[in-house]
Amino acid sequence: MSREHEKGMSLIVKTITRLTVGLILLYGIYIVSHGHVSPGGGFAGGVIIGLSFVHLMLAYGKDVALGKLSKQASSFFENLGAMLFLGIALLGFIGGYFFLNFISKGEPFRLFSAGIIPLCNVAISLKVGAGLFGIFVALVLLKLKSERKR
Amino acid sequence: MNIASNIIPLFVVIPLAGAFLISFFGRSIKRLPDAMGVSVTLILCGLSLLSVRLHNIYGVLTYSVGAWRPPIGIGMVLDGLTSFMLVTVNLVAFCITVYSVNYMEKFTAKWKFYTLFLLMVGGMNGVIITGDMFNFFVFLEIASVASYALVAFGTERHELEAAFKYAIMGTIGSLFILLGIAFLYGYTSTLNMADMGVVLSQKGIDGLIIMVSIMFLMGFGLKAALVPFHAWLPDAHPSAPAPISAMLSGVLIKSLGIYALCRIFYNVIGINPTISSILLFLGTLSMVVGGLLAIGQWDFKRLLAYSSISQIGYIILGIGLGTPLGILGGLFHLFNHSIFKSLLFLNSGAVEYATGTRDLRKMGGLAQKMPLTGTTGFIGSMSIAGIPPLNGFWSKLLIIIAAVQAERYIYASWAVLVSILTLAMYTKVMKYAFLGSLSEGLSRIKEIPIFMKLSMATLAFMCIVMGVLLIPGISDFFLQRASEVILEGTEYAASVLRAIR
Amino acid sequence: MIELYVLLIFMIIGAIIAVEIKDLLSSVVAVGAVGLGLSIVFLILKAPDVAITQLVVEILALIILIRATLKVDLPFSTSGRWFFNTLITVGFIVIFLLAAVKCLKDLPEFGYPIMRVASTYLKEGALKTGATNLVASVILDYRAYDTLGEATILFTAVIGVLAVVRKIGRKKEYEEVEEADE
Amino acid sequence: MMVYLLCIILFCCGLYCVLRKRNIIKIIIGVIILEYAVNLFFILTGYRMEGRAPIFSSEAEILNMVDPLPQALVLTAIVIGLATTALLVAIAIRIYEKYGTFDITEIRELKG
Repeated sequence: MSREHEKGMSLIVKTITRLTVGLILLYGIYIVSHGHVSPGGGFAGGVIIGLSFVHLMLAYGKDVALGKLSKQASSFFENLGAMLFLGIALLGFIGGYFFLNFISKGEPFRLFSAGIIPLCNVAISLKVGAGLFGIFVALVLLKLKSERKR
Repeated sequence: MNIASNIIPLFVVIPLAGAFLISFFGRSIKRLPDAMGVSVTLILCGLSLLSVRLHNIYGVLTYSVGAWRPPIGIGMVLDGLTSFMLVTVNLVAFCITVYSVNYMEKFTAKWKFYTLFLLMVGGMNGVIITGDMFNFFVFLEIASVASYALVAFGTERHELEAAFKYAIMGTIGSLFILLGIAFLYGYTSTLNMADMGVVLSQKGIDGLIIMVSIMFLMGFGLKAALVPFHAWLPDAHPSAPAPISAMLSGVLIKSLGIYALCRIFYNVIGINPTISSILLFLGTLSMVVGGLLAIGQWDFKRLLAYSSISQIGYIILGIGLGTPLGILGGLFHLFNHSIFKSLLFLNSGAVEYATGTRDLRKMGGLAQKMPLTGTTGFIGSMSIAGIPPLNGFWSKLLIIIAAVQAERYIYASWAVLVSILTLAMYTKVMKYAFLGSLSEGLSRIKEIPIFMKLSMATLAFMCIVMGVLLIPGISDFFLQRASEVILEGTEYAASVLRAIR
Repeated sequence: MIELYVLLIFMIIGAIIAVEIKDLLSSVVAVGAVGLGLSIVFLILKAPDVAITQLVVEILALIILIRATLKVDLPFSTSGRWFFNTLITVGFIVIFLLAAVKCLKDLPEFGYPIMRVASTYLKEGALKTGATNLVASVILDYRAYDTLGEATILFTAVIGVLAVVRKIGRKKEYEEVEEADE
Repeated sequence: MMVYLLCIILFCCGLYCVLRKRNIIKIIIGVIILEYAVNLFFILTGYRMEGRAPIFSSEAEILNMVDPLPQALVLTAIVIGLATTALLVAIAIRIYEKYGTFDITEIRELKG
């Protein structure tokens, strides 16, 4: 591919992405936080958050997106999400069982209502979003390097 | 649900926590991956020996995750077969981790290797302890995905192509298993193995269950490299790093393939004559085909891979007989095979580490320069060939006697023939690799580092000592318990439900 | 339920196109169409969680696939041995289909599941776990152990891709490999 | 019964593509179709005639709900499919980089 790819796609795409990337990220966070009340949840929300960064990278090229979320930061968040989720599971041990839902359940339909479920949702979305962005970055960097080598 | 059963979830939590910690600190602290890997597998090894003792004291232990009774939530079960498999897996995993401390110096990104290795061990432990069908599939998939990436760890041309072929066949196998689980869920509408066994015994066996059994046979046959589905094993082994091919054929195809076949066909669906005759036929077929193909190989690891297929055939023949002696022989051979086959693979890795080649024709007289590798290789080859004092002899003897008792004379004669073939195969390996004159290019090779020697010595010592497991005093603590679980068949459901209450 | 049948037939046609078409990029797009049809079928079958996840995951899978196939020649060499392979695959698939036709009758009638375990989720799900979205309560409370395995698989895949993608796999005789290639 | 059969036909399309095609990307596409078919089969076993989505709404009291268990399993199976596909694509790109082709007949230097 030509040099031009570094700077991302055409102007029209860039202006549209500048408008929509924030909305996509917000929508992903909404899906994650309301996972136990409305459809969606840790996985769908996490993938949407990951997709917003992928969207940014496709439109603006590699270096802008990596400026926002670098490779080290994405692997840090992924590990953090994984350990958070395992930590929540281990906290259940206090109450006697592995994945016990030990926090108070609160009354339904409220945001902070379902014990460990929202916390697990947040941990999973961190992990899924950062992990998938890490995969995409790894595949893109590999492709660019192979072009330059040939 | 007494305090002792809290040990069961540790088998999955510790490797996963270790893997996450290694990938978190892996890059910064240089020696952490090795230390973490060895310590985690050591703890797991100790826990598995403890689980054998706990099972002897308390009988069948169950653990319900998240305080939900198993048919509702996910249950974990620790019975004779589980503790037997846990000891096999974690013992061999510990020796292989000690070995790979030195061997992996030749590879870059060591922390990624240890993360994937601990995830594979965690996946296998998860498969062994779980009592829930879908959870069984999820942990089977963890162990498989980790092993696909580990086979391609060297990123050379052949390794990538072999890893791709293994990944495609593994994914097809897993999807057949998932479709089988979907059929079973539609039919019994429950996922807990014990509960499913109860529903299946009430509903009886009809067309759907036969089809599900065939699909499971294909899926788990592919994971266990039985003959019609063995195509990936001979390519995956030569290209995988030595500790991984030792792990793959020593433990992975047993816990994902054979343990799964035993658990589902004996305990959940209940064995019927058609399934057991298919198993016997496939076992003998893989025994013979594996042996015949192995004789002609000149690549050390490819020969070991084909001989793995034929030894898996022995185990399936033993377990497929269904008689008490046959099952005892099959399980004992499973335990022995995972010890001496991983020893032989580590041996081939040591030879490759020192001489850089795997081709038997280029080697010669290594025993003079590498005494320990020579002796451990000799012990491993003799025990797989079935020379009396070593452990391989006893288990093969049991299988052949059981086959004769069950009036399966054709299968028994094939078993004897293939064991002679194996003896010839391994004398060829010994002659070309270790004995004979030292070829000129290899004069300056030196012995392998300390950790590799340590792990091979322990495995060789176990090869010699494990014959003792058959003595009646010791066997009913360990082997007898495991074969009782398979013998009792669908009473598994009753014993698990009794343990839950 | 006529729209369910229409969509299923649309998906099968899309799958056949995806398999048979020569150009790689258009077969990736055909798979995208099958995935979209699947997401709509999930909506019809009253599974909104799964529809969202399927749609979003499919977008990401397509992006990754398109990145892999962007400028690729398709050297399509036909050699004799493949006729024998076709015979086996077609024969196996025909046997599989016939067995499926015979055996699917034993499944409970479509639309009337025997909800042996699921009825307790419906009855006491909201009370015991507090979440009104029962699927979320099943995922993260009743069967949270599955989701732990699930998160681990994604973690394994990320580390696996990073391991497969690195430039230098084996060190060449003690030369130091600098950090970037790890 | 007919719906299950259509789903199994979709499964066979994917199986045909995986076993028959020689291009690596086509094989990966076959695996993706296989995963779609198995996920679809899971949700089909859980559907209930005139059932409602398993989410309580504060206004109306919903009586007959669809079976939530297969939906939870399919959420896991979808992300497993994504993980496997990502790994397969990564290996495919590396193979393309090394061999310069996606056709497995040229790649097949290995016996076995």
